Amino acid sequence: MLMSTYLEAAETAHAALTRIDQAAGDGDFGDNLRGGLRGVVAALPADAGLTTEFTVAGTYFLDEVGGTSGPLIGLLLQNVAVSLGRDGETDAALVAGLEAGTAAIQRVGEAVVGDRTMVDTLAPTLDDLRTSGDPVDWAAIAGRALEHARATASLSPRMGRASYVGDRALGVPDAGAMGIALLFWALASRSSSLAFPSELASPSEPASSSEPASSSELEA
Amino acid sequence: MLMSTYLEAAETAHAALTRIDQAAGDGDFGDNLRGGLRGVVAALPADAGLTTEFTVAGTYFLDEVGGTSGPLIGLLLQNVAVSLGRDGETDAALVAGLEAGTAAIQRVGEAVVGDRTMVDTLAPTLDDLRTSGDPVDWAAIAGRALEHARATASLSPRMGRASYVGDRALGVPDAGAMGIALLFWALASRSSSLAFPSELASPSEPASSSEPASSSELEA
Amino acid sequence: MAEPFLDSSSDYVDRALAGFALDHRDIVDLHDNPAFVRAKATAPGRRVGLVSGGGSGHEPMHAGFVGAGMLDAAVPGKVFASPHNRQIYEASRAVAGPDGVLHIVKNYTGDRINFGIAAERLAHDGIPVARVLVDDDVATESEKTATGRRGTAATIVVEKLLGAAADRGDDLDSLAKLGSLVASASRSVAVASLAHTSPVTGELAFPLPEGEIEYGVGIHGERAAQSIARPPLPALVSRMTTEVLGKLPAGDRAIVLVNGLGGTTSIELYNVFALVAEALHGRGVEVAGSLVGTLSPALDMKGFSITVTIPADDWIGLWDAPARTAALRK
Amino acid sequence: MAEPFLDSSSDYVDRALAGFALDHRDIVDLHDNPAFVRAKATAPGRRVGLVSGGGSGHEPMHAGFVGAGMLDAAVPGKVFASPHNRQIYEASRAVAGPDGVLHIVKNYTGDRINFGIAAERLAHDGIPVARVLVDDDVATESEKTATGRRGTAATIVVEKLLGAAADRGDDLDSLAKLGSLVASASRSVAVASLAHTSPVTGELAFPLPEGEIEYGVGIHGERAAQSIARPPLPALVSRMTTEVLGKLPAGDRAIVLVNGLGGTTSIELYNVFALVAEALHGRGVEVAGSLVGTLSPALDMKGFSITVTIPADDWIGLWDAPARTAALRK
Ligand SMILES: Nc1ncnc2c1ncn2[C@@H]1O[C@H](COP(=O)(O)OP(=O)(O)O)[C@@H](O)[C@H]1O
Ligand SMILES: Nc1ncnc2c1ncn2[C@@H]1O[C@H](COP(=O)(O)OP(=O)(O)O)[C@@H](O)[C@H]1O
Ligand SMILES: [Mg+2]
Ligand SMILES: [Mg+2]
Ligand SMILES: [Mg+2]
Ligand SMILES: [Mg+2]
Repeated sequence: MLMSTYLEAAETAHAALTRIDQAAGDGDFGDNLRGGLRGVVAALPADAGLTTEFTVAGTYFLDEVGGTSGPLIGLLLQNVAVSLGRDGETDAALVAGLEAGTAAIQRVGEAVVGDRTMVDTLAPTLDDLRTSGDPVDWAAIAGRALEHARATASLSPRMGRASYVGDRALGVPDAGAMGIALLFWALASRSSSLAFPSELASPSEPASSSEPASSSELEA
Repeated sequence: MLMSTYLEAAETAHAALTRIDQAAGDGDFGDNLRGGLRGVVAALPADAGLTTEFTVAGTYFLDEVGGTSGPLIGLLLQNVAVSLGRDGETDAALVAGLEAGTAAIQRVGEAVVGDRTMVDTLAPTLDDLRTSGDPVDWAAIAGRALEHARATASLSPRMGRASYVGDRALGVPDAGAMGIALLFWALASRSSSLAFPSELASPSEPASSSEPASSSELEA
Repeated sequence: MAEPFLDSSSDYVDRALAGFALDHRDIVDLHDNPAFVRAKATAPGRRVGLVSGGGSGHEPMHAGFVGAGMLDAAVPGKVFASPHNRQIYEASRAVAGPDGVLHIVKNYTGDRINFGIAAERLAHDGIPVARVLVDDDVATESEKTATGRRGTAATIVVEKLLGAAADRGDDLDSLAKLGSLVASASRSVAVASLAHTSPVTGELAFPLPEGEIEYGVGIHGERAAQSIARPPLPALVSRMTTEVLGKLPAGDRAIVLVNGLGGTTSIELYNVFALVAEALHGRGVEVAGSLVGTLSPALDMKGFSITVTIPADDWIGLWDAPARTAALRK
Repeated sequence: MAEPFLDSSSDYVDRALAGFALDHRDIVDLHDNPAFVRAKATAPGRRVGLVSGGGSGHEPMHAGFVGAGMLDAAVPGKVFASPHNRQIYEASRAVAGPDGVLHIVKNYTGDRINFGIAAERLAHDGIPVARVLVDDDVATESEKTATGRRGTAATIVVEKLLGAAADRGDDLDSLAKLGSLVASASRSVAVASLAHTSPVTGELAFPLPEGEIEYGVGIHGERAAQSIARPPLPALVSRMTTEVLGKLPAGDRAIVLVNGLGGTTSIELYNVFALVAEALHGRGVEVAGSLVGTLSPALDMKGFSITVTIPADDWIGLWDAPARTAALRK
């Protein structure tokens, strides 16, 4: 199942994602993503189809996952679910859902390309997808997504918590951008066996962030 | 006029009364009594009879004079005015008015004999008056009143501001008690020429208390 | 420390009154010289005018409780000082009903004397007058002095219940009797973790060591008889509730006031209230009426008081009866 | 410093909500998991549910303004933290009218995002939703960042006027348009003389030298851009009033809010209000509506804010229209 694969990726990358979010944020992104996916996989029936997977995952991330990223990823997943449910489980519907989800993330989060957020993975990867033909070459797309995510290391943050550290974030990629690259990695892993991004595969596990994962802690 | 005589006494005694109230209180009694009587005398018409004198004085002390003593003395004066107005300007009416006024002061202030207040002049002097016959020998009464007032020097205070200093008040008489003795001195001065109490006749004038005389400053 | 936002060259109590009267001009009129606050409207059936007052620094008490269903007039003194008898006298004359005036007085020497003098003057004018003395503070119960328990936040319960009783046309004697029953059925206790800031000096009124609280403070910024090591909030509230209940008749319902002493947040006060409700429930007492907020502070002191009234059968009806004042609407 | 009266081992925001709901059980219901406060009654003609929310520590905002005539629901986050989108989403679903839901949102990143996510979810469910953004704080106007002016106490004016407009049956578009007009006609500025006490550390959030005040603070305990030598109160209020008026359209009437930031006394707030009224009067502007009190504090910070709204012709009618909430009755 897609979400199990995504969870495996999040488990493997947990330490690295935590470290990356620590460098420019509060260090809870790894917890938020892994915690969310653990919850999703636990909630999913064994025989769930792709639409069900996205539906359950969308609601779970929207309802239960903390941080700025949790519900934003939830919006992405929910929009994919709507598209698959309406148009069938095709690559075109998947891409249309990712488009709608990215639009929702941008409406809500008001980030544009270059702000150093997950949008810096999503928007250019969608451009790639638009020229990639049908069926999609998911392995190639996953590779491109990872490159886009890595490129955020040269952006200075303007949105969210990372904006407080300014240029001190340079040299490390954005946590949310990398987390979204892992979603494309999981989508590609359905059809081909892909190497795991080496910088995210860290052997030793750091301590989790102590912040509760379910509360939104942006100043309000 | 009675009130002019009382004012002269208060002017002469101002320094001593201030010092006495400083020893066991906040030092404003001299100001309160003198300020009140100045106001009364300024308000009185030249040809005012005794009833009018007490009426105007009562209202003025009740309305305008500060400290605990101001309105209590106002009650005394008002009750005398009522009695004179009802029964005529006789000694009997005067005594009845002083009785009613003392009762009002005790209802309101809840002080009993021995608490070291103006009641320690009023109550025993009323006993003297009851056995003094009609017409009253005001010179004798004024002498007795002064003795009663002086005797408060051996009482430790239990009411009002003075209660805060406890036994440290011993040796000095109560300011209010002395101020009431001066009222009897003024009453006696109508018919005989009386020596002024020596301890209240101080040549040099101390600085006035800086507290505003018209605000009531008891904790509430 | 932070000085208060007050212009010490001005009469800031008078200016505050003017601001209050402008803000609530639909409910009150301000009388000048002498200063008192008077209700614009009162129930047509009311036969007795209700007057309360006391030192300033305890807002909204009392001017905030002037209006239909509660007080007809309130007389404010200077900060922590009794009002002058002339304010009380003239306010009482202005609002006296056909059956006279009832004075609701907190038990403090200055207030007793000044309300007492005003009462003598009213009697002299032929206006019937009676007094209800509120003395709810259990912390001052065992004191050696003859002054008795201080009057604090229970005054608000007395004002509300008597307001409703006055609206139904009760006469002066009945109101005085009811008031003294309500006062007897009401007890309070207060704690503080930081003194108020003196408006005169801009300094804290007293120091308090880290980790300690004053147990049993009053509302004039005076220290309590005891400083205690600060217990966790649930233990503190349980101790306070137990102490207050111990001085009250038994009952299965309560009117509860949780009063902030000034610099206490709403989150703190509602935590206290939730814990009081729990503690009462654990003893079989249910909250039948409540009021939570900064009701009778000591300027900006950090702390709170708990007041419990054990109501007689018909008092809940009086508590819930309509009121339209600046600080309390029903 | 004095630690807050909070039990740090408990969820004190939740316990405060429970206490609030018990105290005001005649006006609100508390929804649990996710937490939101809902009005027990709403006008029959209301076609749009009004929902607001934000971090806790600003009480009575927003739960205190839930009730007939104002908000249908309020969603509280933890202290100074945005509510979770699920709270907003479920509160909105619960109170949506036939014409949907209007979100009244203070301009803070967290609130914008979480209300935005909830709005996406509501749209996904087919529930019409619109948003009014309140951004009244002039102190943040010239900042370089793209975040714009912060939203502060003017939110209460927006909530009151929109509540009354919703009661007369306005549809979603009209309400959204009116809300943005009210927000544009409202500006605020705040000063502080002492930081709030952190509920986590028990310490003051920032130091402030003797004799200085923060000019232009927000309501999350953050420092202002400027510290200034403390002017006498009349000069300070005049400066603040001038600055606020300078950002507003001309008019001869004003709705004025004087808001305590927490540890500010009623005497101080009413002095400020009297001085604002004087300053406005001096410029030919009369106070046509007002609200004075601790309305939108930053926990126990010592300070105050001044909000002025220049009303269009029919807004005074909306301001005076009936409301029955915990913190505001008309
Ligand atoms: N406005 C935004 N729009 C899109 N993505 C954002 C925005 N703000 C932050 N993010 C993403 O969220 C990630 C951080 O997520 P997370 O750690 O869960 O949130 P928080 O910063 O609240 O702790 C960032 O790395 C970034 O990719
Ligand atoms: N309860 C009381 N009953 C009668 N007289 C009192 C009472 N309390 C104080 N006094 C009198 O008032 C006098 C002090 O008056 P004054 O200085 O004007 O008042 P204050 O103490 O308020 O400054 C005392 O010397 C005493 O005689
Ligand atoms: Mg983070
Ligand atoms: Mg976080
Ligand atoms: Mg004195
Ligand atoms: Mg004095």
